[in-house]
Amino acid sequence: MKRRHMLMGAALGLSTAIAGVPALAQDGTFKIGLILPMTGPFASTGRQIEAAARLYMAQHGDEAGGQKIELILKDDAGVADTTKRLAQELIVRDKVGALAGFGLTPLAMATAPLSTRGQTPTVVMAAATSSITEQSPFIVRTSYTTPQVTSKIAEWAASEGMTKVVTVVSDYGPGIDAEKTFVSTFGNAGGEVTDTLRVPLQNPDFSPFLQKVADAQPDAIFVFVPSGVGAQFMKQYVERGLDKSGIKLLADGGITDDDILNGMGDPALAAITGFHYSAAHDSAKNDEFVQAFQEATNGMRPNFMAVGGYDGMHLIYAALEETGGEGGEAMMDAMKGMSWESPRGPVSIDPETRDIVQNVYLRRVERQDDQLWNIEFQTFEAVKDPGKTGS
Amino acid sequence: MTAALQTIALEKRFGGLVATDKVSLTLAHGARHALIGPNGAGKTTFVNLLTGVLPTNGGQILLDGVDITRKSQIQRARMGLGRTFQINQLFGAMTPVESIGLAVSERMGGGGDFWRGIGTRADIMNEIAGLIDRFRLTEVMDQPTHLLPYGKQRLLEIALALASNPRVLLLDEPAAGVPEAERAELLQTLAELPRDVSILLIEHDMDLVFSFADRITVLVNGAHFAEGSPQQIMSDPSVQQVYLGSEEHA
Amino acid sequence: MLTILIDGIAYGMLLFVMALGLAVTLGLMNFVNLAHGAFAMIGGYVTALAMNRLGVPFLLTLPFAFLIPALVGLVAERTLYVRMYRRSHLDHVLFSIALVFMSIAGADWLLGSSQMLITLPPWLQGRFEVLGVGIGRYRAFLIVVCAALVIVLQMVLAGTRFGARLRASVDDQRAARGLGINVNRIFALTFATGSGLAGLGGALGIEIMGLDPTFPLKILVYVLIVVTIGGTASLTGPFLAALIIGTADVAGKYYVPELGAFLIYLLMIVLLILRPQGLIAPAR
Amino acid sequence: MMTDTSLSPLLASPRPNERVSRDLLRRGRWKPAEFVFWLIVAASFFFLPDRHLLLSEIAILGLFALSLDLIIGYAGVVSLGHGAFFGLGAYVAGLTSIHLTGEPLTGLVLAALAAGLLGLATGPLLLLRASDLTRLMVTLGVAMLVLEGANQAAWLTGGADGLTGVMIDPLLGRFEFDLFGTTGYAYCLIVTFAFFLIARRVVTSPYGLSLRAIRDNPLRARSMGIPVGRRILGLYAFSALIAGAAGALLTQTTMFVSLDVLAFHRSADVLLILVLGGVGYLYGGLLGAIGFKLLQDWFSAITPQYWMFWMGLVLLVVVLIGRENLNALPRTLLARFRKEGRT
Repeated sequence: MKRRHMLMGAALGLSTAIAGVPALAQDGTFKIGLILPMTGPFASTGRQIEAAARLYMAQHGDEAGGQKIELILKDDAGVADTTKRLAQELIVRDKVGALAGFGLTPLAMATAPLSTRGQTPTVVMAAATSSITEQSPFIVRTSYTTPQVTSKIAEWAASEGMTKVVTVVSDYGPGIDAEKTFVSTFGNAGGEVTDTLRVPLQNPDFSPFLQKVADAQPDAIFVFVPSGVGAQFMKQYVERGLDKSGIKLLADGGITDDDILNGMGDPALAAITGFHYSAAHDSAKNDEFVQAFQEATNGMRPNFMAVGGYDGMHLIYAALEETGGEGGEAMMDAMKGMSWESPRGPVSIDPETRDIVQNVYLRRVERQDDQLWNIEFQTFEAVKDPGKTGS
Repeated sequence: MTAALQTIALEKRFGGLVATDKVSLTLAHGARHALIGPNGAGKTTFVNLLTGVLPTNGGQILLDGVDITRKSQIQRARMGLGRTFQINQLFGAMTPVESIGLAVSERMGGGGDFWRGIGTRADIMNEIAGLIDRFRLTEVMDQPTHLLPYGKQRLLEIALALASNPRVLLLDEPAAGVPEAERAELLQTLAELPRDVSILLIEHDMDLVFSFADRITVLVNGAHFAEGSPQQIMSDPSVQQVYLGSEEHA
Repeated sequence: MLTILIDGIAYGMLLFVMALGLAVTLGLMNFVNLAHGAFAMIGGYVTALAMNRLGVPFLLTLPFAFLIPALVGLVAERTLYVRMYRRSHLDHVLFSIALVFMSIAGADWLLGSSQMLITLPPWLQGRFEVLGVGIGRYRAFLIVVCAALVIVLQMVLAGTRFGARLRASVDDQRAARGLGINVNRIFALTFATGSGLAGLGGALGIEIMGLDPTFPLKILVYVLIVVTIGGTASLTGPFLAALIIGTADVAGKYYVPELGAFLIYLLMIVLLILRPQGLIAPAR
Repeated sequence: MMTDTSLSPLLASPRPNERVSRDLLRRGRWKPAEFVFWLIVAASFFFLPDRHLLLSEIAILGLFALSLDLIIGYAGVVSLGHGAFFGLGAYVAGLTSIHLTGEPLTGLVLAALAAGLLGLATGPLLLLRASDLTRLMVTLGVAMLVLEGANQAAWLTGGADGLTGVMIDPLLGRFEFDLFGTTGYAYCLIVTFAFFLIARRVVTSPYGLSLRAIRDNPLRARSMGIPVGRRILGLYAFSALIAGAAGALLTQTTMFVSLDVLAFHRSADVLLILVLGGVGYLYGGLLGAIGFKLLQDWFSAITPQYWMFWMGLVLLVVVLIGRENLNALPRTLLARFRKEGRT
């Protein structure tokens, strides 16, 4: 008897709760659930984004569109089912108005169905696989996509007269994305990729792959490895004397991650990278951002993750200002087509794909004031994600 | 008529050391046969060869006429060769009921049943109750084995061997270490073992050997030394010299 | 071809130096110390910090990369590990994983979660050619240093009183105690040395494997593989195992990249099926 | 002539076999604490409606740890590769929903069977005469091979991006998997409880008794004719089957599979959790999962960056004090309380 009552009570409670989804908090606070890998191998991603998000709030106050902003930080340690559970809890328990973060592709992929079901705007601040934004109409991205950057590197390489390139990528989603993009773009531009090498993700030693490159003697290699192991790669590249053998090192900018670039030393000077952000980007907006970031974090240099987090917060703030927090769909509509001046340069949100449209820069590492910086020397303006525009 | 257990020129070497030197031994059906010999005579090695703990280097072992020389320990046990151990090999954390229940279940084909609880098959329960009774374990049946008095543990050791319903039973020094107070109970139980089980007793204790066995084989330096009825062995001067003589020093 | 071999040997040597302490702990006290990598991490950070913040030359930092983890190991052994020896293996696992957790979070808190990088002195950068075979200077340096270590260790084990006592204790702890050997002290010293060696390995490995707070977990599997394949009965076993794993890993990635990460696990399983007790099994 | 009194209790009872039977059944009988445990678990469903997602995760992890307990606690075989079965189950459940049917129970059964088969196939590796360490590493190796396999077979598994498009139909055609995780939690609870019951029956069956015997004294077990290898293998496959079911639960409640399900940390975590909860009494995995996850949730809410430190500290203290002492703590306290009450 008692049990039946309990069941009834629970059922009643549930149905009322379900009816309230997605219940935005009524008391005028807008909660943002920030899910990041704060521990584990990708912890540095989490640190950069968290610091940037907090910096944005410190600079712009905790109010937007008449709502008080509250940031709830969760650690998923880079494990997809944890991300999904945290996102779900944030939606149903904390009634967040937006989700943000997502350090790795599978983490965003796992969460996508929830964004749709909960009609919760979801800002991807780091993960870079092209297809993420196709998983849910409520996903928007402020980082970059691998094809976006890689295609421009390939175009540039072809324009510089390189004809023979070997690709070396980490054997995971973004790496394979990069490989495919490079092979097709470079091929279309008349070049030839003679070998495609895939390095296991759990690989502490690149030497066998570099030996293959040395044997193949291409004009250049194109490299995509997760930020963090890039340093090892370049050191071993130089150790093997590949820099002096005339084989150019082209890479996605993750390899000369601003966060650790200074520690890489001279080997980093060998790299020519394409990317959407450099801490050395020459603009007043960026100078201010870098300075404030370093002050807030005890000298940590902001990298592309940080700028993704910073712009992600800006996007949420701006959408709130525009809609006053009327709900997920309204916010998404507001975000589409939005454009603003970011520390990385002018950016906008593609209204079709909800992906970021931004400049891609080619950079060289240079030593200035006894520090290493990624110095931009060529700009491709307003690049869309070619993964979706089909170009 | 075939013998219950027979070895033909059984041999075992450890490196250069010959531990079992072409031993041929015949255990008749229903026999109460004792295997004796001074320390280091190779009695334990011999038992280990019979039961398959050690592989042989030569010779044959026949169980009821069937060659089991290459069979595994488990196969031999299933074919009806039971044994007790010189040093108790019991399940310390289990109770006598559980230990015996396990052995009986295995024999009666219920050991691999995973879908029913223990203690639900009446035929098995009757069998267990009979063994508990026969081995005088009733009052300690539900206590963990490692807490039992040594004499009871020794009884359980034999009960476990008998629970598998062997045709041939090897008793490896069953009375070793049993305190005087519990000895009578043990000897009585041994005397009451079913007659249709053929028994090979490996023993040091001459009182037990002469009261129990109807035939005795003497093993010296791994080789068959003498064999005969208790009277013959007792009166054999060479046996007295190598075996009983050395026993006095011990 | 030879270049690949030399790369593999250098990698294997590095693994050996890191794994040695674990092998000894396991062989001597039958203790499964999964926190071994934490000591390697300490060594790595000692070198990285000394170079980057204090400007100490690379070579000079190495003694400290040995001494500091050794000291930490000694303290940890006397205060914590010593309470665990009589426990079950599963308790060892729980205990040492707890230490790994704490060391990871601790390193993260103290030093941040980013990769820690060092710049080698110029004479260790680049490579030289011998008979047409290109050899990385640093790899040659690794081989020389590690080989020297192996020789010294072998000499200590075979030729000194301490070595004899250590071997006696590994063989039969109870007998060794009976002979009046202070096994506890031997163990404390050995543990400290093992931790120190791990630290040295961590310092030497920054250039090859990188260094960040998750380092203890990253190398754990590799080190365990070396110890398991090699067995704990001797120095030779893990040494051979490390060389085999090192060269197989490097050569495998070069010749059969599609097998990539499969190779060392396959190799490990096959070797363990063939020799479940390790390459050099305990004489028993 | 032996009219010893020791015979009388048995002879006095009209049916001596009844006492034997009662005695044997005693171990399988439910104890009050067990009822309390499951009542609390059931109550969690009704009283913690907003924690159903976390609770589902705990139930899945608990079931996974339970499966590991079967082989470590009952067969005495340590494993650092149980994640292989969990992961296989997760992928099979995911693929079933994409290519075959979204009906959850079908996926659950197929996943469990697939994992059980893998257990049967890889189990013989564990029967080598080998040390615990060798077994740990062989199982780890198998798990890593499965992980690499899944990574390489990106056309089937989605590789490192994860398997998307998993859609699960309403349970029994009626209960939709809702955003609150309520259906999911009920589903996880029922499946976990059902497997617990089966596992409990197995360990209290003659089969389970023979496994206890094998662990206690393998020499004697062999001499009794118990087929040691086959018994261990059977339990290993059963354990793998349960792990596969746990994996399927994860897929079906999260509707996503990624390589994480096969990762090393999955196998290591579950071992840690089981050891924390204690091996060999079936509840260790469940209690460990509850304790570990709640602590983790609590610590990481306080400090998302450094929760591992506090977690490690708690584990360290637990292991230093000794689990036995901790388990005995309530009893000691109770005893002291009673004593004081009496005086």
